[in-house]
Amino acid sequence: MSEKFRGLSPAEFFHRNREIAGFSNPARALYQAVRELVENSLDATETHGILPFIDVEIRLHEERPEWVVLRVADNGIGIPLSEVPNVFGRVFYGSKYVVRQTRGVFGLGVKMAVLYAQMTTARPIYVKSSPINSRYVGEYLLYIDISRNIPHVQKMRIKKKTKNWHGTIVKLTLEGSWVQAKKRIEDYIRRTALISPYATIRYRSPDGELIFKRVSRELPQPPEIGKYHPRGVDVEVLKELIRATNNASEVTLLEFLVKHFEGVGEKKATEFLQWSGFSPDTKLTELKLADLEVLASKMKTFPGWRRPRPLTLSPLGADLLKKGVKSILKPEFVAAVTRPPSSYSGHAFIVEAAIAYGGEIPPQDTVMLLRFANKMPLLYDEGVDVSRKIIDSIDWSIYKVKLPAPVAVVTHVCSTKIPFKGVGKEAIADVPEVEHELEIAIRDVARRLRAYLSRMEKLYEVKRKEVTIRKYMGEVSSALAYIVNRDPEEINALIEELLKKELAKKEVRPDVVSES
Amino acid sequence: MSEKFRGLSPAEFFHRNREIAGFSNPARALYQAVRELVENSLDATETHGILPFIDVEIRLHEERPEWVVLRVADNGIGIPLSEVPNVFGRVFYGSKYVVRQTRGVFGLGVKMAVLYAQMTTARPIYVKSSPINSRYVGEYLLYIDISRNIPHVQKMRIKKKTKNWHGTIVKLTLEGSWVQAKKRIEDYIRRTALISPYATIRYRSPDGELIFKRVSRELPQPPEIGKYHPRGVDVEVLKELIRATNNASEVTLLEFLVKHFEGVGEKKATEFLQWSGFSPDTKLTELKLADLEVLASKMKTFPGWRRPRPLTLSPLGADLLKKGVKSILKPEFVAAVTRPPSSYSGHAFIVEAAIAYGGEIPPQDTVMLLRFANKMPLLYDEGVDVSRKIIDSIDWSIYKVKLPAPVAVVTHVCSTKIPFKGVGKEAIADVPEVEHELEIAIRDVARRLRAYLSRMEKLYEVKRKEVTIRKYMGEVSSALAYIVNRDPEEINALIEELLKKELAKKEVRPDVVSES
Amino acid sequence: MSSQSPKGKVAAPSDSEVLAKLESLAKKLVEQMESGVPPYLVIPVRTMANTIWDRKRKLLVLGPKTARREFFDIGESKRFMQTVLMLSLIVQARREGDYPTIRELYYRGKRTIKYTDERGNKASEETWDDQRESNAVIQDIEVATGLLREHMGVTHDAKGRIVGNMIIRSKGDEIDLSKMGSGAWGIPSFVDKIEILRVEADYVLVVEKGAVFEKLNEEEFWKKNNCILVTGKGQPDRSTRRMVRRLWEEFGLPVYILTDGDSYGFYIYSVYRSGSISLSYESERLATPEARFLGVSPSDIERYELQGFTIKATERDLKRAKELMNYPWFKESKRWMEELELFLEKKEKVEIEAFAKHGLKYLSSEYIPKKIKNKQWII
Amino acid sequence: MSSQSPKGKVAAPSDSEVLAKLESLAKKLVEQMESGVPPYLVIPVRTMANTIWDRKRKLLVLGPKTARREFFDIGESKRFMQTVLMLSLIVQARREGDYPTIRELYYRGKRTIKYTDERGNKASEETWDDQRESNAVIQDIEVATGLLREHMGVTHDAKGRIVGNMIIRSKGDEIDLSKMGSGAWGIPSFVDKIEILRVEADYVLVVEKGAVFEKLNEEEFWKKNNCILVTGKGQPDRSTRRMVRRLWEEFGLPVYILTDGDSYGFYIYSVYRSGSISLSYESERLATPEARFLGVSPSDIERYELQGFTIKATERDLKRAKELMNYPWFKESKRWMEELELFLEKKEKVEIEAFAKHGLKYLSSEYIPKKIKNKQWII
Repeated sequence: MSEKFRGLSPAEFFHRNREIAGFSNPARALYQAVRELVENSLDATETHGILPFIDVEIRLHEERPEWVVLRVADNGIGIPLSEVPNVFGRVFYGSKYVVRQTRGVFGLGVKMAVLYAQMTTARPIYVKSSPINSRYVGEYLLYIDISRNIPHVQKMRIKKKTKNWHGTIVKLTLEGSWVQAKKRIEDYIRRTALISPYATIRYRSPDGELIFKRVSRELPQPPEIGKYHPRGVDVEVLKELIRATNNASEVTLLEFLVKHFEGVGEKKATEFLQWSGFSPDTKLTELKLADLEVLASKMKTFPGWRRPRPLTLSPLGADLLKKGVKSILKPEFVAAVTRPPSSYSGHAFIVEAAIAYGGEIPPQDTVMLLRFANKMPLLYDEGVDVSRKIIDSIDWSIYKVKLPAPVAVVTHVCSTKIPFKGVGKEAIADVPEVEHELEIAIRDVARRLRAYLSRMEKLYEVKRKEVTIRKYMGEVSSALAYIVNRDPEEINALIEELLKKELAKKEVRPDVVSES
Repeated sequence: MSEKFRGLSPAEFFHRNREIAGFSNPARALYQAVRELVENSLDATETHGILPFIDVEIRLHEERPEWVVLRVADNGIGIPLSEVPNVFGRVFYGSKYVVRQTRGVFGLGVKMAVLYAQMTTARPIYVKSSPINSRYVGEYLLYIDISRNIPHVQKMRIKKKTKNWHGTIVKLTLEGSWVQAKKRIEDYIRRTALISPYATIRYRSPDGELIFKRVSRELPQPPEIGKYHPRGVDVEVLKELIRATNNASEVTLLEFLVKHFEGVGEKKATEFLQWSGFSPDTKLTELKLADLEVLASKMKTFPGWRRPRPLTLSPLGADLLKKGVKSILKPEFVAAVTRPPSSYSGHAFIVEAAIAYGGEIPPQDTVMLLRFANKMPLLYDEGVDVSRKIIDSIDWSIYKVKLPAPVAVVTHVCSTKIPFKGVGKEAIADVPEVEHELEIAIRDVARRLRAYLSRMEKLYEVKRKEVTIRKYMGEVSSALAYIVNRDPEEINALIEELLKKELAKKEVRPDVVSES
Repeated sequence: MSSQSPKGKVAAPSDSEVLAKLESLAKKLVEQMESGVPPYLVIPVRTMANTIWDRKRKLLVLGPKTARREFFDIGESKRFMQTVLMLSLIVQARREGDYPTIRELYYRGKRTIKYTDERGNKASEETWDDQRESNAVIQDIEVATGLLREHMGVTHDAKGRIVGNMIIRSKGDEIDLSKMGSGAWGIPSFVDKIEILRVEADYVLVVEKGAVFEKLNEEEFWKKNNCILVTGKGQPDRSTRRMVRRLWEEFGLPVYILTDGDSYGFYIYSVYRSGSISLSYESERLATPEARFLGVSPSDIERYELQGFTIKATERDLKRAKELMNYPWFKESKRWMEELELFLEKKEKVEIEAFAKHGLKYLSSEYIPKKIKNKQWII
Repeated sequence: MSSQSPKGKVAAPSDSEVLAKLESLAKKLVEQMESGVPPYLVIPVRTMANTIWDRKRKLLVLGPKTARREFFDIGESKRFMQTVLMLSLIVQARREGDYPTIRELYYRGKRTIKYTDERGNKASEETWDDQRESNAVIQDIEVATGLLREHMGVTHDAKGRIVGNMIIRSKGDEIDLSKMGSGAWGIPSFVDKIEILRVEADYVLVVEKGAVFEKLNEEEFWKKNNCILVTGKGQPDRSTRRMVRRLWEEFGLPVYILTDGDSYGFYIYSVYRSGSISLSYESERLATPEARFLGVSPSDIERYELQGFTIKATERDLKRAKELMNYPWFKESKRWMEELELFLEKKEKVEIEAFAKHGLKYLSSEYIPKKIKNKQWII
């Protein structure tokens, strides 16, 4: 009748419950592993001002057809050699637990790939890293010791650098269903290329090789590491910040606020403390738990905070976005916009949108939509995404788009916290502030499309008049000629003469046609 | 340009990503907290042969209207006083990490409730536990130290027992949206009462009090702790089992298999080792990693294993299920069935189903469905659940059910691993083995409903014949009388006489009418 | 346009008059062009907005608004071409003595025009895509010339039947409509070309339903009640309406309409009486503004104890009844508004055949003669 | 049942014969009861399964299967009551000389029966809920007595028109169908009561479409081509079919059917020729098994260069054409199978009016006479 109690390591937990992180079956697991590695590579390059070169290779294992070998190489900053084992071999370990826009945030993804690989094929992960500021290159073969959640290094070799290469190469052998996953993976790579037009991505698979060459050498401003916005905290965050404060018994509440929170200067902090009834001179150690609860609750509701600043964000920028769209969708026209920063519940966000028309875009019954969040493509659950909702609510005919039409809308939401709809992280919820910004952005680019389509229309108007009249002239002449008993040629000549006079009245003015 | 690396405690991780465990907003969080506590209480009672008495109380906080105080008390076996802090204050700690059917399996739920409470209200959790075999009662006020994932006991009091009470009381103060959550919570409690008819559940809320008295004093056989089935392992499980083996250098592979796996005797183990090409005498320490990978892969595919035994499972049983359905749905007829054990990919499962008809069930256009998994009600995503799929594919008219009809189907799947469709854990996937068993069970109870409806029909048949003939007799008499020029009364008398003779031929045999 | 026709005489303009009118339209266009003006047609506007309720004559007539259809206005040029094309087809039929249907005119004028579009692509277009387009220009020509399509020799599927004490002359045959046996005379397309030589009857009874007409004819109702019996078989065609109109206009016979007691029946009455709201230009020749509605009216359900013999009105019935309440001729009639309101309130319709409840002769020997005798019709 | 009728004579049984047949049904029931047998009717089964293709006569006829309808079988008792009720209504109409429509019979017999159900609740039921039920028992009485509903004096909405060199006698009137002016004689419900006195014509031309009939009549096609011109206006009613049948059967005239070139048109031909598959018992009196299909046939599209003047066939058209291919009279005809297969292959339909492409006179002066002359009809 007695129960046996024991603790579980995080690695054990996720080993048992891998579907939580998307590793639910061999097809999904392969797709997820590709994503995790590619996104780590992008974070290791562009975030640090490096033009990314990413090499993705998928091949089937020679002996075991149900196994897949996945290799991703980048030219990023590399990983400090001392950190390599933990970064790949310890769940909940990483560099991304800060207020900054990055793709991954859980510190979980790549470890899940390692876990999945070792539980299905018992093969260690191979890592080679050449940190940018180091003179050494390291190679590792390592496992996760699941029961203890620590890395287990099977082999390691540290050499002096001989080439100037820096970056990281990761190689995994896992059970994966290539046939079922390939459509999704290619889609993912293609859309990643669109949103990272400064990256060169080489993708080799059993189906052949695709190369997406960078179309720009400009990089967006990398995100900075920021502070918490005062509206986004809870008691536990306050406790953590206070605990991390040295000599807390000497630091006042005022100083604490100014130091740790985004957009809070002395004036703003004083104003807040007055409003909330705290004394500015209270020392941190004097605050009881109940006080902290009240403080957090007041911070959440104070109406006077400044909006969060977007330094922590790294939007693509309208020019780059246009380049990305052009290179992947190959449209006849493209327009893009980056909205000014905005915020919801203390989280900064920026919305970008692009519209593309014609060219190689196939005409479709609805407006095609490509969604991105923090530069990650969102491939699933489009039907419940706020962008789809907005697009479906727009009467496109006011923008001169008559469906079916060859038109695509691209939306990109950057935020330190993307408001996803569920744990699937594939659809953005309709948070009013985000919805508002998205609608403005989409309507903005839609208006530019309308201007383009109008100019194109005008160009053809006079021409069309002539074509229309000539089209019907023959029928009119012969009908009239029959009734009045005349030669049709005669009637035709009469109309011809009148038409020439009519057309002379109008003049054709070609105009600047494309924004692109 | 350098990155700061660090580790995160499991508590920190889930604090940041609470939506993964269902604590995504104040309404959902309150519902989820109720579930976690009630399910822990049920596991602490019935699993150990105790008739559950569960007292659930929800009230609004006197001062802070957005806060809710949740209290759940049970008469379970209690928690060993030394384990109380870890059980409530440490993520990934618990007694359920074994092969056995229980409601919770993550060791996560109650800690998430504690985490959510302390981050929204900064109030500690109150726990009072009186372990069944102890002479002491303990009371605790405790927090989770999030950054270290350890319990922080604020107050503690251990007393000698004065009453004979054993069990656990938990009280939490959390931010919660009562108005939005109440419909779901009541639904959850009601369905829990249906599937646990041996439990008395008292539920007090701002809307009043509901008491579901137990309708049976019978408890289903509690589940035993089992071994792994050989088909359900991977390399990591093998490694763990070998690591836990004392003097592994002396234990042979044969002995290992016989000792650790369900349904594997010497004969079966020898057969398998021969089939897979391993020597029975190999010592565990001689096995290399690559050997383990091959071993796991062979174990997964060996066709000769016995089915998993259901000792680890605890179905309700047809009688109890009928009692539960009767007490909650109050139908005119009910039938239930418990299927023999079955398995999929090495996991044992048992399917139960009940059907209820008439009484207080309102007629509906589709068959009403109540789903349960391991005695937990499934409230959401019915549309994609395998039970719904089966019910919708059945032509109910063959069971004499003409929709709209007052009919409800209850399905219950017990397993050491329920094949849920997603991390939401609300819909069961259409695994062929499970679908097959469910369909057999549903059709079985549907046939019993048909038999009941047929008997009811027969009872009325003779009576209906008389009514039918008499109904049309007047029209027939007067029409014939008009045509042949006779008195209608005369014709009527002729028919009347014939009818009496006809009815005398049949005799009315009332029959046993209800199964219930 | 309309004037009291000489009693019974042929009422159609001659073929040469018709041709002259049609040709003059085309001549005007050529004259415009020769004097340097881009060609245009002037066509009375056929929209609801240009429809006027002539209270005195109890008729909807076309208002004074006209529209210029210019060939050089690219929004109009296709329709211009279609109008001229149709004009030539009709002129040709008249010149050659043909009697086409509107469907034939559609096919006769249908062809593919090949051209090069403004982007230089080869393209093609039909002179018209469907019959709606060719029909619309026929109507344009009707209003532009003041001629009905029948005058232009266009035939249609004529459904009407007539029987009774009257003698007519058509194509030289003298026909006695009281000598049709069990059958009846099928009214042809071109009623205006018929001479009505003699009519000896007290009134005209128009029944909506063909089967009821057959029954009354078989019973020789018209002989026993000295009337002319007509059916348009549901929604009446133009020639049935024209025949009824001529009997009323030229011979002063009262006209009674007998339909089912539902919105569809009321609408059929409305068509005999005033025509379609959207084709008001026809009504000056086709409508019988004094036509009397004999029944079945909603109030008859109670009066004749037909409860239980009714049918539930559908949403569409009710919608249509509401529309009828906006028609000027109903709006001006207190009795009609009462009946329509009753219909909307009770939401029940009743068929002519429901009188069979009271016996198979009830309709012909009770309901119809008594309603007429007691002046229980409504207008 | 069917026998060569004497040429042109009245073909209907007399009212007293009809009454005797109907009354004997009821008498039999009373006799059963008096000898202690629960009452039952014996009724030939009208299902497809009891339908036989008579290859020699090219007719679908009812097979020998009959069913007992017992009053005391609760699955049948309502239908038994309805049959007896309908029988009494028809007997009454004959006794009183009424000519009801089937709709009137429905209303005449409709009433509410009040009763107490087996659970002791008050309940009520209609003698019939809709006309489908009352129509079905009329058909039962037709097959049980071997009488057509027209013989029992049941009228219907007769749509057909006829014109040409023939003289008939109906209700004592002698009617010359070549003296109808622009109009035509409207065929009544009871064709068997008509005496056909004289027919002077080479053939009968049946056109599907009313508007085409009007046009041909206006052009005096029948006079120029010495034929009888008939239209059933789409799907023909029973009396039009009976009239065509009599002209063929009693006067030996070849019958040509002219319809649109689509499944609906082919089906109309099929109705003239053999009747509806589900009403095979009628065909012995209504069908004209040697009727010839004149067109428009799918192969005419190419032959007469009508490409571009066709309409895309719908899924329903194609489905229907496939069904037609299973009809025995089509199945036995190589030419028909070719045409139907061509239709399914090209998926295009064509209307009679499309010949207007070649001029408005093309149909009457080229297509019809030449097709007949060159024996290009199919059967």
